[in-house]
Amino acid sequence: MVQSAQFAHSLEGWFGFLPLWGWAAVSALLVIYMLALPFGGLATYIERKIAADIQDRIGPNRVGPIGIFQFAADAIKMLSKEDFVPKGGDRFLFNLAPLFVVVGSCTAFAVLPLSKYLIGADVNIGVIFILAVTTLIAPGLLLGSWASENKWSLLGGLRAASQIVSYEIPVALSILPVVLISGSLQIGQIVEQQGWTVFGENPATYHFWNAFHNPFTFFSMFLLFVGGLAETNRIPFDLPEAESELVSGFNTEFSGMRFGLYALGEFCDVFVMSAMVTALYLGGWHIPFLDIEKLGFALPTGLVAFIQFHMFMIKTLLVVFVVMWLRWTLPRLRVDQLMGMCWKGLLPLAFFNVLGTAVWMWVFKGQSLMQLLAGHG
Amino acid sequence: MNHLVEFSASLQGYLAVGAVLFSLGIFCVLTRKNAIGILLGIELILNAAGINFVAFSKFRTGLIDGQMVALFIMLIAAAEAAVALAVILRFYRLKQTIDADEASIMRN
Amino acid sequence: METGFITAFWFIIISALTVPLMLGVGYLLRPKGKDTRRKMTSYECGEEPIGSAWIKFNIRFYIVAIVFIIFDVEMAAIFPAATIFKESIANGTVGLVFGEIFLFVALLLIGLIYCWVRGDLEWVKGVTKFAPNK
Amino acid sequence: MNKVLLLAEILTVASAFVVGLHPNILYASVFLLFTFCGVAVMFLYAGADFLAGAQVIIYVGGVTILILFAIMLTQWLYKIKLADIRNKMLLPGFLAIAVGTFLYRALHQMVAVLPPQTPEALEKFTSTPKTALIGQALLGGYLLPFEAITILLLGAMVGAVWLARPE
Repeated sequence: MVQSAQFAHSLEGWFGFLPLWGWAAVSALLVIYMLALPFGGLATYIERKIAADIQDRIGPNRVGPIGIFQFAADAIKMLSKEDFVPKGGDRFLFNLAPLFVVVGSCTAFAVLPLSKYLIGADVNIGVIFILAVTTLIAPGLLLGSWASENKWSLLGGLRAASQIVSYEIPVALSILPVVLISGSLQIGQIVEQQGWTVFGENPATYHFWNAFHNPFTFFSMFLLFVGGLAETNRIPFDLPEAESELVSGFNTEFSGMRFGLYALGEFCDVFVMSAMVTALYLGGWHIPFLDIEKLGFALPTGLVAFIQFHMFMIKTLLVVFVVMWLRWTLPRLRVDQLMGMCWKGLLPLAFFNVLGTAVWMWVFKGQSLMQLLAGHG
Repeated sequence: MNHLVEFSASLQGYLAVGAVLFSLGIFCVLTRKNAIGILLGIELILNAAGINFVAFSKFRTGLIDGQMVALFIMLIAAAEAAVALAVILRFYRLKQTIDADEASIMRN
Repeated sequence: METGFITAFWFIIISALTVPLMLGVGYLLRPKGKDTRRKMTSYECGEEPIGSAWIKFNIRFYIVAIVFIIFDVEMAAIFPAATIFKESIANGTVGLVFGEIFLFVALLLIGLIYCWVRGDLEWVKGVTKFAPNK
Repeated sequence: MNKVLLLAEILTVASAFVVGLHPNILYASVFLLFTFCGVAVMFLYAGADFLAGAQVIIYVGGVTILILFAIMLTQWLYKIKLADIRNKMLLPGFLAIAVGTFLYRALHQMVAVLPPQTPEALEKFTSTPKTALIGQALLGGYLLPFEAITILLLGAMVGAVWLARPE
């Protein structure tokens, strides 16, 4: 099995001239400023455009061709807004809260497998790294809402925190089947094993996408997706910022760029969750039924990285599209339904999936459905 | 500066941080009147113990056992926090305060 | 592994610096309005805020957090066992690992069922108010 | 590279001082969060990668949230009593410093007793992934403690929920 290379290693191999830690910094800069933040900005535009399409409207169309520069206009507007901290609030915590949210969601980009050669940090606790880093968001929202000294904010923040922490359990337990299957927490390895090629022989480690490994993982994927929706406060789980009840929820008092940072963090989190679904269950950078590294002739790694990156982005953006699409399809849950769904619905199901996957692995000696169908493994 | 960097990466550095955390934890437990404040101190103490276990596991034994103990400390600390905060809540409902000095029903 | 964590630190540092950077750019661009008293009050749909916003909230949030932390711990503790599950199939100790995971999950499910049956997971039912101040 | 570790240790100690000394309990708990993160980085450098992740998940994601909820629930006393009134600082301070110094000295003796590792061994220990090793240990020598912990967790959950349940 070809060892996957991290972004910094790839950059060093292609360009040289900087020490490794320098390339590490460059890769972090590239991923955050070329992927995370632009996505956060563009997502607001895309969301409005999708909303407009679904509701048969035109949507933003003034700034640039088909309104594509709307996000830049939004950014300028937010930057030039007057800054203010509510009088009775806690200024220190008020300033600290966006930091938690942004760090929590942007740092998770470090372990996203953009391509086999472009993983920012392919750490050997990759999955746990994402779970750990994204937990920072919950205290951030809670403290921010507390510091606002606003009743809407506090209620929204409490809802957000308890919702995020509750749904973290089903999310983690939906990741567990993948860990059982691949025997590793390293995301690069997890994705690598999900390859499948119809040209030539499959390596023994390949077992196609984890979503189709067995019936339990198929359900697990949906659990992860639903849990991710709740973790990122998306409809139908957007109670923390429910406009009709709480004005704007935990970010009521956040205006200007502070609000912008909150929104940015939220959209980055949506991307991270979608990327997790993609990487853990939908084969990550792999093109279905085709492994461009096993074609029989070697492509330059730059080109491979390019193709894989686009494959990964296509899949992830499709998941993001589903997230946005759901917003205009489903009604909002009530808070008791929300908690009931987590503890009485998703959690037992997630346990069931974990045990089911373990049984499948035991009975079929770790072979996936595809391997059984193909008659080898 | 180099000296300090070297010290920080040595066993002594870890022990020093652990000792400082432990002292502050004890100080916190002894001086806070607030029951939650006492819990904060206990968390500090447990973390200090965890640091020492992990540091000895790396720098002296080279075995995983230190980390295992640190993991168990972590698991028990979380369970302890859950129970302690439930007790604090109960106490709050009983007395409308969480001042630890008020918890003196058993004294007489 | 080392490179990975160095990069991860850079991610933390750069994303942490992004916040003051953006707020700083905003500071340069934005108008410096006067802080009138009325403007600085917290937003309550145009009404004057009554009382402190730090209100008493539903105790259910707290109970959910308590149940959550136990499951959180459980989830963190089950990952190492899950990691060696695949290789245990190869070396024949799979029964032990499966039994371990099963027992762990089963015991916590008992706890969950207890909370469920006793109605601790219900959001609305059985909530009684307790007055903090007589 | 070790500068990150130094930074983390400074963060840990500085925020631990805030936890110990700040009169406002909310700030103390926020800085406790920073202490936890700093300790996680220290774990990382001591080769405990899984433990670092678990530290953040359990402490930052779990314990801190729970403490914040508790503070916010009992915040009637926020302005009055949560700003802890502490008149007796001298004796506890002295005691804490004495205990800390004693522990450091005692452990320092231990440092001399146990043989140090070679730099290569340290390097090897740090770069080995620990998750699988911990898993094996949990199913090997630590099987019984692990099961005991499971039962403890069950008991803690039932007990804590019973205590917190509104009557």
